[in-house]
Amino acid sequence: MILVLEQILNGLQYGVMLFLLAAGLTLIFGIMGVINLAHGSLYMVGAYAGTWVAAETGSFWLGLPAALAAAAVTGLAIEAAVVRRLYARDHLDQVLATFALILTFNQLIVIGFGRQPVFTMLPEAFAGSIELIPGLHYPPYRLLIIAAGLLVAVGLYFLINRTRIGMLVRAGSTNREMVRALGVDIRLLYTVVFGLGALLAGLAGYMAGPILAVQVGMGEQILLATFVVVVIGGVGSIRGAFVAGIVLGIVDTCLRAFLPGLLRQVMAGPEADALGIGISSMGIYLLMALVLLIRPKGLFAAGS
Amino acid sequence: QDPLKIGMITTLSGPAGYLGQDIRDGMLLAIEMEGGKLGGVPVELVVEDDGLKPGNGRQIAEKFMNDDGMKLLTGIVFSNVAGATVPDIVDNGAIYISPNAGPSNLAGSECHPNYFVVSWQNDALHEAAGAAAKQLGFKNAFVLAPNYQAGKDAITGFKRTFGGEIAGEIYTQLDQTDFASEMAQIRAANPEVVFQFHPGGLGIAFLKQYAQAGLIGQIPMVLSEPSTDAVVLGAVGEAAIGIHATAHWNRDFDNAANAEFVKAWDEKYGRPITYYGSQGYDTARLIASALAKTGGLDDIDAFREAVRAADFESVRGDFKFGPNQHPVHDWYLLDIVAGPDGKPMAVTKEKLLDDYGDAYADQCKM
Amino acid sequence: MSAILAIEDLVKCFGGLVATDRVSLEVREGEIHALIGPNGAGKSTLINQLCGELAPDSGTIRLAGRDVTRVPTPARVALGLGRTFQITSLLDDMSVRENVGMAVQVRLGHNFRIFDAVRDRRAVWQEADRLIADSALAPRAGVRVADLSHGEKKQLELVVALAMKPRLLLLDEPMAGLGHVESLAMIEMLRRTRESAAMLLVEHDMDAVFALADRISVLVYGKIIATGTVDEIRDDPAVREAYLGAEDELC
Amino acid sequence: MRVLGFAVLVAALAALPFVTDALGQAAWLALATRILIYGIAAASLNFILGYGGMVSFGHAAFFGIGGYVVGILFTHHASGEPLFGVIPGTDQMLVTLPVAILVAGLFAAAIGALSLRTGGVQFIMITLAFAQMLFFLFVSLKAYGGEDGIIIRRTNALPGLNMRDKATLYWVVLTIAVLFFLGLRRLINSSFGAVISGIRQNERRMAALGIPAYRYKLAAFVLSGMGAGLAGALMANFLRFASPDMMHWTKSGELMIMVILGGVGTLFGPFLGAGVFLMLETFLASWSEHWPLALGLILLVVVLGTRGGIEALIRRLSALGRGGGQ
Amino acid sequence: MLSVANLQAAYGESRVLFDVHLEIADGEVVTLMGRNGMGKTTTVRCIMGLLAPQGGSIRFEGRDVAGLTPERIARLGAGLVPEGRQVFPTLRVRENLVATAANRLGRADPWTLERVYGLFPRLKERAGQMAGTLSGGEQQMLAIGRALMTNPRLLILDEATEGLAPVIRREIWHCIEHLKAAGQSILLIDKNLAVLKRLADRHYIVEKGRTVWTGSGADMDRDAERVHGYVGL
Ligand SMILES: Nc1ncnc2c1ncn2[C@@H]1O[C@H](COP(=O)(O)OP(=O)(O)OP(=O)(O)O)[C@@H](O)[C@H]1O
Ligand SMILES: Nc1ncnc2c1ncn2[C@@H]1O[C@H](COP(=O)(O)OP(=O)(O)OP(=O)(O)O)[C@@H](O)[C@H]1O
Ligand SMILES: [Mg+2]
Ligand SMILES: [Mg+2]
Repeated sequence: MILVLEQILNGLQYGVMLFLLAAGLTLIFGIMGVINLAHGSLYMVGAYAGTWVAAETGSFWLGLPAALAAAAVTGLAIEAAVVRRLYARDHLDQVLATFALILTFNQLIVIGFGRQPVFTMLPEAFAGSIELIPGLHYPPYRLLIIAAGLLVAVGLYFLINRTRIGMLVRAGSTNREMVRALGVDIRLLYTVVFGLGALLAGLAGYMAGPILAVQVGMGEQILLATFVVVVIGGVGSIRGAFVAGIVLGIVDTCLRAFLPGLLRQVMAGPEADALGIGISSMGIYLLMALVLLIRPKGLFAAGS
Repeated sequence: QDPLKIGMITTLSGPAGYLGQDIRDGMLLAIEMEGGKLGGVPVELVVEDDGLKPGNGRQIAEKFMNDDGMKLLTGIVFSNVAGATVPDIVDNGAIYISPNAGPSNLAGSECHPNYFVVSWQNDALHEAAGAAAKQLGFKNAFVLAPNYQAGKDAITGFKRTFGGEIAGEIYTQLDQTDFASEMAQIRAANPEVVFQFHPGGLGIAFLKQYAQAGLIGQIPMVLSEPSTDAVVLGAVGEAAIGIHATAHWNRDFDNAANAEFVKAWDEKYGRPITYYGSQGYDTARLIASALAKTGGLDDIDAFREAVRAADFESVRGDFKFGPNQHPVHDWYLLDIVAGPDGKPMAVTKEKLLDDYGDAYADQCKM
Repeated sequence: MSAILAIEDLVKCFGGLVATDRVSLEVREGEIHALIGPNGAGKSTLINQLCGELAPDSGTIRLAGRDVTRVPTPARVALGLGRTFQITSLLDDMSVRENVGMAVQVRLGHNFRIFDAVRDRRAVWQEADRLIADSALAPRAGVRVADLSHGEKKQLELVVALAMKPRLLLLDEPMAGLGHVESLAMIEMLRRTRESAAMLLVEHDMDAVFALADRISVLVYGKIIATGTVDEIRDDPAVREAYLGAEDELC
Repeated sequence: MRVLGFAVLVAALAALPFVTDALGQAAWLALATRILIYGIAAASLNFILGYGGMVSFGHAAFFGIGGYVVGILFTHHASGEPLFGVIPGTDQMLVTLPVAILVAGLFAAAIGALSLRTGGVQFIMITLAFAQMLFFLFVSLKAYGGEDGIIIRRTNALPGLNMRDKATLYWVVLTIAVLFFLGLRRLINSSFGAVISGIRQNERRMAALGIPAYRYKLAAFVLSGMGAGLAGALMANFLRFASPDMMHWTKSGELMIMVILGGVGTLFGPFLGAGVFLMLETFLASWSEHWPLALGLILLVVVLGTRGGIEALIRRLSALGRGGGQ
Repeated sequence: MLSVANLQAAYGESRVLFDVHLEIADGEVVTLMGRNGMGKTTTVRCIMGLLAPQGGSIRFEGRDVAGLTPERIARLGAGLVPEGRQVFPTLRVRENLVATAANRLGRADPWTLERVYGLFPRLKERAGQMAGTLSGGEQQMLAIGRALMTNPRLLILDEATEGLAPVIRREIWHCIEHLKAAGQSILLIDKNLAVLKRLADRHYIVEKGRTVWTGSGADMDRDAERVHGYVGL
């Protein structure tokens, strides 16, 4: 029982983590309509910048603003120099341009920080593990991630669905010209939103640092899963990304944890293992294929 | 006289770039220590990045051999690049000496007189870990590896020499970065020891999360070499302290060749040495030993014989080639302890396997 | 006269909104049947159900005697259904000529041929050129559709529909966006077409409706409130109130 | 004029082995072979992506299938054991290529049938998902080398030709590529091609004209998958190696990059894109270890500067040249 | 307030406008007429800054606005109801209205949600619906309401009554009458010539990208033959 509880908590945490990564992407990809493959690069920039400052100052918490600032500034620079010219273009041009950005950023990091993964520190207060209820040990840092994810979710939901900024960004994604003709400086708005998306990517990168490896190319590893979350949730829906992240996190975790065991009850051990492993390792893709076959636009498609 | 060109195809980009970089730097170091020569022959190491793409590796090999007339190639880090590249090299009559990748197909039925491996055969890495767990007296183990061939081979290799009971066996996803679920399962199974094989960044993530789950002091872990190179230890930090590691080389090996190597590396690069660096260095020293005998590559047959003799002082101590021209060498048990600065470092504890070859030598008919 | 289109008790709801509420209607062979009604009455929704883009919740649609209620659009087209879109929907990257040609090509068949050359299908292009020559778009044949003005696109919508040689044409506001002269030309064109096709005409331009229609049905909030001849409808007080408005100088 | 240009291009390509031989740059021949093969794969992808508007992010799956068909048939040929106990292995190119095309087509039919129920971004992701599943499948196929791949000891044989000779192999690939592009041109200009292009522009309109889009899209998807399978089979013959790497999502991405770089929805664009991409990769990598930086910046300049890829750039430049000449 | 002189414009290679003139004084209602494809919408696009003119001048409120961005021009007080509605399909009706709402010129009795709903009760009923699923006429109402909510100095209506039922159309004419009475300047493009003649102070007719006729409604009657040639009245 404790194990089930713990696994669900794990799934929740993993899901929130995925959401944290997907949040910025939804904003840029889902709402602004820009396929930004370089989102992973912003995530990497945040992780490296924050980690570096944390190492220099010896404080996890000083690394945080550095990560946010570095990612946001990089995001603003990318927007001004590259992405701004691509809003009106085909998605495919965006794919090529942001792919080029990935190559560029990865190599810049190599030049700046070397090829070796770097050491990240954990905030003192959140190191180790605590006993939540008797028998249930849990790393408090993961609780911190859950909290951060929930905070971001609420904030973004409010921003996009309840404020004029959100409305204008959504309006702009379908008809930029018209928004401008009604007197709104959409370019400024988009720059700001892009910066915000970048900042969230930086936050995710820095938060992920102590759990994962901070290394060149870390962004691309996570990019696919992030896109999966965005698409399952329904492109353009913050709520969808949140729900999809959590569902994916829990399903994935529980599949891995319990499927082979369950299968072993109905078939021979090795076969059950092989099948269980097979299914769970294709887990997120299977889930996505299933969701899309039943709901071709994802769980919370915009406009329905 | 123009220097002899040696072609190096290696992986420098992407997350695994540091592997190729260290191999290259190890080789360059050996060349520099001899004043731009190997075995008295002036050499030039021509390095190109394969980007971890088999097709690119093949392309580079083609250029090295046909356009630049190179007859000696080396450097490939990954097995799949080797698979696409090595057969073509050896068919062309050139010699390939691997400083890292040692896939089983090339060790067994596809072995070739022109193909040498300096590092190890892939499976041996994990057989050493199994031997270590047995040596340490653990009776039951929980094993984890990614769900792909190398992962399955790792677990098979571990089991082959461990011989104890398996408390649990989990195959993780190939690109999985979050292992919380596995931590919970390990805790629930409460084994005597954990063996896991996750290359590169995944291994770093696994170790960090193992520590954060509070398992590091509770359940010991035995690891094979790729999971505990100096870069991984540096990235994981304190969380790695207390782990049992296995290796065919470690910084503290007490032999003259190694002392010289370590000193030179520290002076030149100042960053931690990985065993990839030592393999690069050994490869260069092996080439040097052969060149010293033949004076060049004009007589390929003589050169091949000279390489096969492995007449050099390896930084890992004993070294000779088995029948499939893969190494026969010793494996050691290491402890990860806190260094003087509090950061983890690997200390050699004892020899595990003596003159150990690999399981594929029988299948090789040369 | 037999009915080419017979609708019975058609219902379509969007959430709580009943967009078509038990609509029954008949379009006879060779007839122009106009459907008028206030904005949001459900006219386009009805058209979309007739052509198969929306599935009705209940009721039946019979086309040329066959029940097509659950049949996909292309199959209905095969039975002789053609339509125009209220908000133009054309092949934007192709020229006017290619748009018309595509309609002819699809009608003539052989669309799975992968090794012929469309450009050499003489029958297709002869017919397309003839259709364009008969329309106001003759001087614009080579222009990309994306470069057409709004009104020109509306004209093209009709030419494309005619190229399909339909037996029943569903027209969703064909006059909207046309200038005065062009409207007159289109009325003329529709008059000529009635020889070959029956029409269900949705239109807010009353001049056009009164000039063309044989019969008129009035749809208000999803319900048909009246069906009759032009004169009957023009004088129906309920229709005046719901749709035409008081006769005053401003119109 | 166009025919003449094409003939000149083919003649120049046919003469390439002599040129590289004379210059002592044999590796260029290998590069040219790879460009031709990737050109076929990219042009196949472009058929659905550029002409049909279906952005498949899983096309490497079919490329990989093509490669594995050659690899698996060769393995069974070498070991003498029939596949599934019934299908004998073979090393005859006249057999392996058609089989590779067929099998890739079957996979494309299955994947397409499911994927085409969605559209837009969802289609991108679902094709990716299926390709990834195949990737994982092949990674865990121990019998065929798993992650390490299959080594194909010898290039497939063609009666009367010495396929070990690199120039011969190049000519074979060139011949197939020329036939492929001629066929593709016919396909694009066919009735079917016109319908596909119409569906890209406006599916709703095509439905109103009487076209059941799904069937046509599926047919196009299958044709495109077959083209990729052909390319994969050739690649396996050229590399004498097939591995899951061939169907990884980054390979799908690379094919897409080639298409976009060259020019989406143009006949030769993808071929140009493959050429430029591979040449940049090869020459930059031999120039500096930091080549990805240079490649990234060059791609960036191209995409921001050309609007429509290299093909569009060339067309504009030649128009300019002609204008200036008058 | 608006004066366009010798305006020239092109889409890519193809010239569309050659010589368009247009003057609108404060509080005036002016129409732009012409057959389909003659350049009316293109003129509007140039005025709004959505298309860069190739020559000529556009002065709005005494400033040269040729080359300014659309948002700058809109902020100077131009409000557009575009041809073909162009509502924001993924926004709700209410959001469409408030997203770009503003009262930059500090109107004393600005247009508010309530006033727009008062004008088009249908919109109030559908307030929570995605604009993309509105009926054609409802979308048209929404586009007008959206432009009004920016409280413009000059309201530009490009075929704003297209697809509206006669009752509604009449209401809009009444509304324009009211606006005119309240001193609102309006540029009208529409095909209901009879109404336009009554409503507007002045008319311009464009033919193949040139202003070919200018005058009042009375002039129109006087010059009936020529006008008929241009617009078929
Ligand atoms: N997908 C949908 N979801 C919710 N409501 C819808 C949807 N589609 C249409 N409606 C509503 O159904 C009603 C009927 O719409 P329809 O487009 O059929 O009207 P119409 O009679 O064609 O009007 P118009 O003359 O203005 O074009 C409208 O109130 C519209 O808002
Ligand atoms: N985006 C475009 N690209 C190229 N040409 C265009 C474009 N839009 C319009 N045109 C052309 O410019 C000319 C003028 O078009 P415009 O839209 O200004 O006409 P209009 O007078 O508004 O006509 P309508 O009454 O049909 O709306 C037309 O010939 C049209 O084909
Ligand atoms: Mg309608
Ligand atoms: Mg217009």
